[in-house]
Amino acid sequence: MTLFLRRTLPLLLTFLFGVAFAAQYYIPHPVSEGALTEISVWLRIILGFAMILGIASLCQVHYAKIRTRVAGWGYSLVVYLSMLITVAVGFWAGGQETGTGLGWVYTYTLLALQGTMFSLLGFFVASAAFRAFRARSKEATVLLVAAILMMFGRVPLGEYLVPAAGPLAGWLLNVLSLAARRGILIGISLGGIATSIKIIFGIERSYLGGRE
Amino acid sequence: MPGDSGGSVGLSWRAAPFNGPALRYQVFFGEQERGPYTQLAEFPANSHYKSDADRPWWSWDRTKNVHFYQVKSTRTLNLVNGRPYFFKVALTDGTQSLEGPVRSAVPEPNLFNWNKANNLLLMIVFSTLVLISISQAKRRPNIFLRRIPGLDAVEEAIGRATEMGRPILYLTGSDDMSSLSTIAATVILGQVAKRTAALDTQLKVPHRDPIVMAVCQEIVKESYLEAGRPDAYREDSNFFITSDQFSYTAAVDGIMLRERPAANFFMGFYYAEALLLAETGAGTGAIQIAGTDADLQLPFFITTCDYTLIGEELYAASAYLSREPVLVGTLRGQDQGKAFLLISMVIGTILATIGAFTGTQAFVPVLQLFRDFK
Amino acid sequence: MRELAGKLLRLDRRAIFVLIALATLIPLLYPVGLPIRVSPEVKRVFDHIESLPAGSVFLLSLDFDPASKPELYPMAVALLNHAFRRDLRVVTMTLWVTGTGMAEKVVSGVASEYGKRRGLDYAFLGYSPGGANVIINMGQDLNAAFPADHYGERTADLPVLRGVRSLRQVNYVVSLAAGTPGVESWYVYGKEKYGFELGGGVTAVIAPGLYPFLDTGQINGLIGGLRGAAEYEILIGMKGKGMAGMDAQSATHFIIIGLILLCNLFYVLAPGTVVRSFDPSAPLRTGSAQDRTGSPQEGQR
Amino acid sequence: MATSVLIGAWVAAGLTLFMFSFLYKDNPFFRFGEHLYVGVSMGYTIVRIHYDVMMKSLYGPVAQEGKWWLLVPALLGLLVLTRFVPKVSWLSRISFAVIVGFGSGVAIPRIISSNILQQVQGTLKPLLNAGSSRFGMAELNALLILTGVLTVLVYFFFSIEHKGAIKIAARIGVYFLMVYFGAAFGYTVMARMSLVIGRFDDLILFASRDYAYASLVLLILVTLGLLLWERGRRRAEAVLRPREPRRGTSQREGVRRTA
Repeated sequence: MTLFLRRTLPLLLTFLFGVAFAAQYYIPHPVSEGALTEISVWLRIILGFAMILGIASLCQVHYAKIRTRVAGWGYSLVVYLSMLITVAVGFWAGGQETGTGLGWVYTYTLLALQGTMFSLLGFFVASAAFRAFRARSKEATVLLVAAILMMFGRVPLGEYLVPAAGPLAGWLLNVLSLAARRGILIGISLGGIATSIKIIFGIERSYLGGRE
Repeated sequence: MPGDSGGSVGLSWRAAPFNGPALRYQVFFGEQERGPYTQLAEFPANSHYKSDADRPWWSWDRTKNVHFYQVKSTRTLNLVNGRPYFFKVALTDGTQSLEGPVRSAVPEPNLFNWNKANNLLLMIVFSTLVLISISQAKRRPNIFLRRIPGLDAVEEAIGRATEMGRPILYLTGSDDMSSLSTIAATVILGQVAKRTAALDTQLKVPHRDPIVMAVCQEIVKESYLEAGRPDAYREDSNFFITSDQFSYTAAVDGIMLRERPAANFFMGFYYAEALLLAETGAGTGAIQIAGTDADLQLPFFITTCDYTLIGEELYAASAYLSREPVLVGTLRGQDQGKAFLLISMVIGTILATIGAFTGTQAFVPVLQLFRDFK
Repeated sequence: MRELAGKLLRLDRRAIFVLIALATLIPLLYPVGLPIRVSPEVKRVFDHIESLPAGSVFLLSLDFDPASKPELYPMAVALLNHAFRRDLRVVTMTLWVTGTGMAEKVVSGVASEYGKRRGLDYAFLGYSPGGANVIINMGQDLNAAFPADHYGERTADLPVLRGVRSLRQVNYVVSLAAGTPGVESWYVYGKEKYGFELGGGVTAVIAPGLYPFLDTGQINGLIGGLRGAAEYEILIGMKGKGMAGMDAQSATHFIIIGLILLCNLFYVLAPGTVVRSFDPSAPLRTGSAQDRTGSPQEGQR
Repeated sequence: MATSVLIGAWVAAGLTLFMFSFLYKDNPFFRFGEHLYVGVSMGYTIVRIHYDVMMKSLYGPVAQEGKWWLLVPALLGLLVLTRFVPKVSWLSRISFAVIVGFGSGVAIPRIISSNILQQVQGTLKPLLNAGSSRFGMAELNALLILTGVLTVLVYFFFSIEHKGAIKIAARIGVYFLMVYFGAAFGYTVMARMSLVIGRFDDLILFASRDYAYASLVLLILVTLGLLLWERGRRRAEAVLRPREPRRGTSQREGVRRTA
């Protein structure tokens, strides 16, 4: 019985859910559309509960740091405090964001931090380009030329200096690079389908861990 | 109306023998047979042919000289499934009009969308190919596989980390457990963990999704067990940071700079954080191996990592690392699928060219097999 | 020479960061206004506003949040400038609750520059929940969708809205959108039914997806990304954030291109450089240890 | 200006500068910002999950609308939590199975639709036209796209040895891939630069008189702080150095020769 619960039941569920939701795509009936919406709510609820695992893990990692007083344990305290304060403010505001403390926290800390972290990409794009774009082989040269043409053609100054740069960049993007992207996508899709099939038929089961 | 979820009615009628651009059709609708009728549409008599509809030949009669109009639910007109409605069509030249008979129709939801039959057919073909290849591979396991350079480097990277006494950082991507990329990444994690267990190297796997974390804990534990080193397994090698994209990125960047892992693995699906992670890692001098099917992020991994598994290679990687016949067979199946599509595209292009050159419609049915109908 | 080449190749990446920061900051503070070609889809929005007689009703919906501010905020400024200059009756609102504060700031800011009075020359209706449903509501009864404006005054009493009972009396609507609800919602739930003219302004990511709408005339014009904003600023003869941003874009792009070219020049000069031919075993390897710039803590190597 | 806005501007400007200091190197300001970010984002997620998922999607529908079947995902969620109890932790597999099964099932037809059918359909274009030009720009593009797709696909063949014609095709495929990677990289630069512009815009705004010169003051403070920190660190290192020579790079290059 436990063997059934431990191994057969999970595999059976995977099979049933896999087949059902593959079939769902071909069934236009409202019931089938409804099932898809319903299950996405289900996944959110499951994730909601699972988040407790995540919170526990986060707290554990930082608790261990504080307890053993490893270098920089004070920062772990920052994590704890900022998390608790945000939760407290959030519940105080009843989850509402307009004109509440939660809205303030969101606008002035989260948005600022997120925007800045995201904008670091602008700098990293430059340094990655500088390091990687070197004509060290024929392939790397092609990479380099394509990138430069693209950058040149995308800004007003480039287009002003060489009027053909804009259309050329567009052609590069819509023809040559589109072709490669299509090839990659078709390849990915076959790999994805094969993986899905293996999972549905229980051939690939490592995600279940354990072999009992 | 075939292939819909109900809430609409398709009207078709034979064209009048005296069609012309000056004549116009009017479509009327009524909730009762006696009326009142309201006009829904009016269009020139030489338009709205049934053959104009963008539908495949296998689910749609494409004969000429039949007019077609689809009545859909809108905000003002609500067609309820299972209830009869009444329609009539009139032909008018502006002064006179000729009314057709009243017809009733009941909107019904369908159980199968025949427009998508080619999709289903492809799914069956590919599934069969994969399953057959797997069973063949089980019988004859020695299939040739070309090298994937990034995978040779996996061993090297782990070896180097061991030599330097530094940890290995492994990321499983930003998607949740239902994404195929994540599943592929966790499978590769299992193989990497086996090596780290054997060499006694520290493995660090920071997570964004608690369920992926739980699954990875199982997988890593299992790998250590298989490698005969359950004692070396640490529950905290998989840990959770936060589900938020950029705070996760900031924290992982921090780990890279402070704990200086000797090797970074970026497997799975990534969004904009790809470059933030890989460029920081490149700055620390770690060996970096990426594998992703996020086509938009590939350029950034290519430029910042030592090795990158491109797209499909991510799925193939687990087969290479384990050499299990099942997985190798899958690759064989994928290759056959690719060959099939490749040949189809060559033949399809030739047919399309002949079609455009001679103006014949003869090949349209073949080409429609490879079209995506909704 | 060779030494210099080697040094440049190992350039600390923080030097690049400084260059990028300067190339962004300087044009933002002192915009040059490099020439930009105005695309027809932006021109059509401009032309339409230009063709409206003074006193026409112009509705601007700011459907974005602070995350898309860099691209859409300059558009809002340019459009408001144009509308106030043309003495249109300007009605503004937002469908994104997170964008309310920002929208209020830009509207009242530009209005005060032109000495326009709230309620008399312009209105900010604020946010109303319901997404696309708000548009349907507005089409039926504007006062029902927004009983009061953002500041709590009854919309029915606002002089600027005199004679405007629903979207039917609005002459031109522009939605500046960073997603859904946005331009598409305004088309599907508004224009199709209530027959006003509609224009759109969107982020560069969304713009390509809206070109089909432009072709079919579902929207009469489209302003795409920071570049679109800059083009609009050119049309109204204003040196704003969009143009400054485009200058910064040009500057950073050219710095990156320049660095890459320079670095490749030196790479050829540097000792031990061989242009490798194709090596199938490692076709995509691009980094090797000797090319790594120093990491912050291993800077002096 | 409201006090909360003024304080907010100072906090936002400060945190922005803290995160930017990462470009210099890892430092206490960045570490503080990073940990604060993790804490706040986790706290925010907890609040959102409580209100949007637990209350709005679960409690509300079950208690008020009587949608009892939503208790099933709640049960599956609880099963995930059995991982806290090693003895019954295998129960969590049931939930994993549902998630993974759903994901694989949903994926197949959609992948076929968008990644196979739509891509193949876009490739099947006539290479000659019936018009007078026979072979124009559109046809050339169609030919190039077809060549690119085919050769890239050949590159991805795993079970065929790359030699002879296959090798040539795969190599052309590699060139197409390189064009794609280069062009996609160059294309993205612009979008990324707008992000920098956006942040700088905010900093410039906060540097104005209205915000009491927040960014300027904070910039000076952070720079001073970094200088002090560097000095302190140098001193500490000077004490440590004789005992612990740094040898990271040379050792690394030794290993790298095998690469």
